Order: sequence, then C-alpha cells, then structure tokens
Amino acid sequence: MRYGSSVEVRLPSELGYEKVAMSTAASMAALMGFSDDRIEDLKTAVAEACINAMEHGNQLNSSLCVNVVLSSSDDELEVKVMDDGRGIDTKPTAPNIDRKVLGEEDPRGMGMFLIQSLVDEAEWHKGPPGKSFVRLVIKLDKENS
Amino acid sequence: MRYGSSVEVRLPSELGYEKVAMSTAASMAALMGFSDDRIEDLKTAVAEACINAMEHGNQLNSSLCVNVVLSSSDDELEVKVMDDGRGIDTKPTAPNIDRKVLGEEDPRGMGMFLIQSLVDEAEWHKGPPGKSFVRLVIKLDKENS
Amino acid sequence: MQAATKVAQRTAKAASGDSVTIVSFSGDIASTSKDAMMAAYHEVDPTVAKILLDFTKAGYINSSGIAIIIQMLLEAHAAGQRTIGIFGLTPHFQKVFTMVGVAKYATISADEASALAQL
Amino acid sequence: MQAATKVAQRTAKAASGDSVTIVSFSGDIASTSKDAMMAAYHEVDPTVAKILLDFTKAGYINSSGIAIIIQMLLEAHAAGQRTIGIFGLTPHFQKVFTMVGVAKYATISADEASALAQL
Ligand SMILES: Nc1ncnc2c1ncn2[C@@H]1O[C@H](COP(=O)(O)OP(=O)(O)O)[C@@H](O)[C@H]1O
Ligand SMILES: Nc1ncnc2c1ncn2[C@@H]1O[C@H](COP(=O)(O)OP(=O)(O)O)[C@@H](O)[C@H]1O
Repeated sequence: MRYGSSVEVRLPSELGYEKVAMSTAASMAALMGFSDDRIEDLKTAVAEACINAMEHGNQLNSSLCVNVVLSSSDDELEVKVMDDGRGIDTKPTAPNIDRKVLGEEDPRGMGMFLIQSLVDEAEWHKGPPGKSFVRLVIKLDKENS
Repeated sequence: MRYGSSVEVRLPSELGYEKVAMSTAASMAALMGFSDDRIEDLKTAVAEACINAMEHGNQLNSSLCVNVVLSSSDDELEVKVMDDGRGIDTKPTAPNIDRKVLGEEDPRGMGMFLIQSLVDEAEWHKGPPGKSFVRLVIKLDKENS
Repeated sequence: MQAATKVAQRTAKAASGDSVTIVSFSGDIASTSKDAMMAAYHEVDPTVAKILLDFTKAGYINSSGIAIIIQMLLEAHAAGQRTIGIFGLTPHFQKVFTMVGVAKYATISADEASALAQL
Repeated sequence: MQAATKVAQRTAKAASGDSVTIVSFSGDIASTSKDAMMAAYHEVDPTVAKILLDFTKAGYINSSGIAIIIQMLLEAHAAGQRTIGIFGLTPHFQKVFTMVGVAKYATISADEASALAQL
C-alpha cells in the first residue's frame, strides 16, 4: 500500500450509520493486510467512536455529519472520527461491573473504555465545531493488542 | 430510513480502493433493506464505476480523489461516482464475445455494459473537472433487475 | 436504520437436570433493541432460576446493547436466586463482554451445549 | 492493494474418462492478476484438451479479471481443439460471466463435480 493513502467517509448523525463506517474501515484494514481479529477490534472501536460523535458530539442533529478519515501508512491505520460538538478530553475510565449490577453506576458508559482497550492508540481532542475528534490507531506489526 | 440521508466516500485513485467503495455501498444498501442479490449487483456496478473514474477519469493520478455519494430515499439508492476527467457521454455497448474470442475486439471494455446491466438506472455525465460523473440507481421494489 | 431485534423463547434441560429457559436474540443488539430485549426478559416466568441468553443469530452488537444485558444482570441480582448464562457470541464479542466485566455475573460459553453442560 | 492472485494446478478425471487439468485461482481476479493467471494458463501442457478454471477460492472479480479469462478463451480458440470449463463462481458471478458472453465459449458449472460430469 502506497504510503499516505487516505479515505474519507461522511455519515449523517443517525444511529445505524455507524455500520457504514465499520464496513469502510474494515475494508480499508483488509486492503492493508490486517488479520480478521484485528479488523473486528477496529470495527467495534470505529462503531463506538461514531456513535459518540453522533450522540454526544452532534446531539443526533441529522443535519450535522460525522466525518471519518482513514489514513494508512506502512505499518499502521489511523482513524479520526470528527464531530461538531465541543469534544471531550477526559480519559476513559474502566466500567465497574459490581457498581453497575448494583445499580450504583449507569449500565452504559463503556464506549470510550472499549475504544481504548481495542486499539493500539486512542486520543480524544477538544476543538472548535467540526474539529473535535477521537484519533485511533491500529498497528500492523502488533497483531494482539 | 429517513428520507434523504446521504453518505459520501472519497478514495485515492489507486486500483484496489474500489473495494472500499464496494463495502461502503453494500453496507448502506443493507441498512436500506436491499436483498443480498441486489447488493452483489450494486457492488459490481460501484466497483466498475470507481475503476473507470480512477483509470480513465483521473488517469491513476494518486493525488486526485474519486468521490462517491450514496443517497437514499424511500425506495431507491442513488450512487454518484465523480472524477476529475472530462467524462464520457456515450452509451455503453454490449461486448461482442465472438469478436473478442477472435481477437477482433479488445478483451476489455465490459465495465460500462455491466454497470448498465446490473442497476436499474445508469447515466454518464460530462462535466468540468471534479464534476464528471456516472449516476447509478437501484430500486427497492424492483428486486430483480 | 438498525435491524429490528427479534426474540424467541424456549426451554431446555441442563446437565444438572434442571429446566433452563433460553431467550434467543437475532438482529442488532443496540440502543434500539432495549424495549424488545427487556420485554423478552420480563416475559420469562419469575420462578425460572436458570436463563440462557442466546446470541447465535445476533449481528451487530454495540456498547449500548451490552448495557441492556447488564440491566438484565442487575434485575436478576436484585431478585436473588437466578443464574444467567450467555452463549453464541463470536470470539470477538466473548472478549468484549469479558473486558467490560459481564463474565463476572454471567457465564459466557461458546455454544448451547457447553452452556447447558455448566448449569 | 489487490490481494495477490495465487494459482494451483492439478489433474482429475472427467465423466467421459478423459483427463482434465484443473487450474485454481485464489485471491482477486483483476487487472493485477494478468501475469500470474496467463502464466498459469501457459504452464498447462499444450496437448491437454480439457481444462477447468476453478474460482472457488477467488474473492473479488472485476471486468478486467474477466478480460483475462476471455484472453484464455481466445488462445484456446486459436489453438483449436481445447475445451474450457469454469466452476466455483458465486451465482452473482455466474450471472455476470453469462451477461458478457463467456458462457458461449466455456461451460459454467456450479462446482467441480458438475463440471467434471459434463466433460
Ligand atoms: N464525541 C464526544 N463528544 C462529546 N462528549 C463525548 C464524546 N464521546 C464521549 N463523550 C462523553 O463521554 C461519556 C462517556 O462515553 P462512553 O464511554 O462512550 O459511554 P456512553 O456513550 O454510553 O455514555 C459520554 O456520556 C459523553 O459525556
Ligand atoms: N469515468 C470515465 N471518464 C472518461 N472516460 C471513461 C470513463 N468511464 C469509461 N470511459 C471510457 O469508456 C470506455 C469503456 O469503458 P468500460 O466499458 O468500463 O471498459 P474499460 O474500462 O475496460 O475500457 C473506456 O475505455 C473509456 O474510454
């Protein structure tokens, strides 16, 4: 794969469309030679990032797009998922299943944790509208993260 | 599916990336409820349109993008594949297999014919750079084209 | 935009001889599945002590879908003596369910046979 | 960017008792496959009268890939007495191959057994 190829996808902020981004990302990762296991990890991470961008970033306002930029280099695939919200810069925290099962913690709130757990790098950036993003990286030589 | 949702994908003009557009289109069509058969038809049509845009439109110049816009409405999926070339406005002609096997016709030259045969509508438009496109439509109520 | 979640309920015998209610989910397991999934869970007779959640035919699963399963674990925990098992997940989702802690409150098995063998 | 086309050659017996050379292609069947596919075709002994092209393990096929197969049909036609059959295509690609006329010069069968039965 030529160094620096990139693919861009724009999705409406409508739940369900994250599946389109999952397919695009999976296909790009397959072109780069990632294993099926790593592609599954990437798909879940991309889905969660897109859902957050739609729900929390764009408040499900269907006139706003989620922009996904997939950039390949020799040994890694970088995915940026951008939204029009204010973004977030706190780190994900691990869900506490005991507290969840006791009803002391929202049963949701696992997306950022999953993203961080499934990819090799994950960073959240606050930015002006359209420039808040999460950046994920999966590395080709690191078959098991 | 909400009337008028659209997804946009930009690909580098590099052979192989048509597979990314195929996956994106297939996933969008699956969301809309198209059958697996129709999705296969769409995938081949989208692949051929992207290859033509890369090869003939953008002359495989990797700094030029192919832009694919997928627009859903109640009963159809429209796909526009745009390139930076001068475009084409001739109709596809059916390949003549006898002449091909005799070496009297290029063995290639089947892409436009396949596109037209596999989708419900196909139109080629000449335009200024970035605005030449082929427009494909598959219809939800027409399960066998 | 999400594939409607479909639900089916049946009964099977565990290795222990106990009766087990199996609730099968197909389609997407996502936020839109909540009503269908919780209704299916509430339809199970309250006296049933062993439940298996079958995801063999589930397609796409996201974290909001996993939260619905955690909601079931919460209700089972609050109600007391009820064991919940999960089967039919792909290896990827077995890993994901384990990552978020679900495996602490529900045994995760590859398929129905191994799930029943453990109950 | 395209999955390298891999090729394997083996021999089988047709229903008629004749020996058949089977050339199997896996990976993408696209413009980048041309050298590998034509080299595999040229490696078949020129005296072999019956060839089957096996696409069971092929993934993505596009019109440039089909053009390579037409090139084989052209060479077989020019050389005279050689029968070419094709099997292992999905129903979609059986349809596509038929649309462009390939079925006029090569019998298209679903699988190896039905391909051999016809030779
Ligand atoms: N793209 C985003 N823009 C703004 N806030 C976000 C974004 N992504 C996540 N958040 C915040 O982080 C919280 C945790 O996100 P997450 O772990 O994915 O769980 P959930 O989405 O289920 O709440 C969200 O509830 C939201 O407040
Ligand atoms: N996007 C395009 N821009 C310019 N010319 C095109 C485009 N698509 C097709 N063409 C022209 O039409 C011809 C036939 O295309 P096609 O049927 O797809 O076969 P092939 O690409 O194998 O030549 C091409 O050779 C090219 O001259």
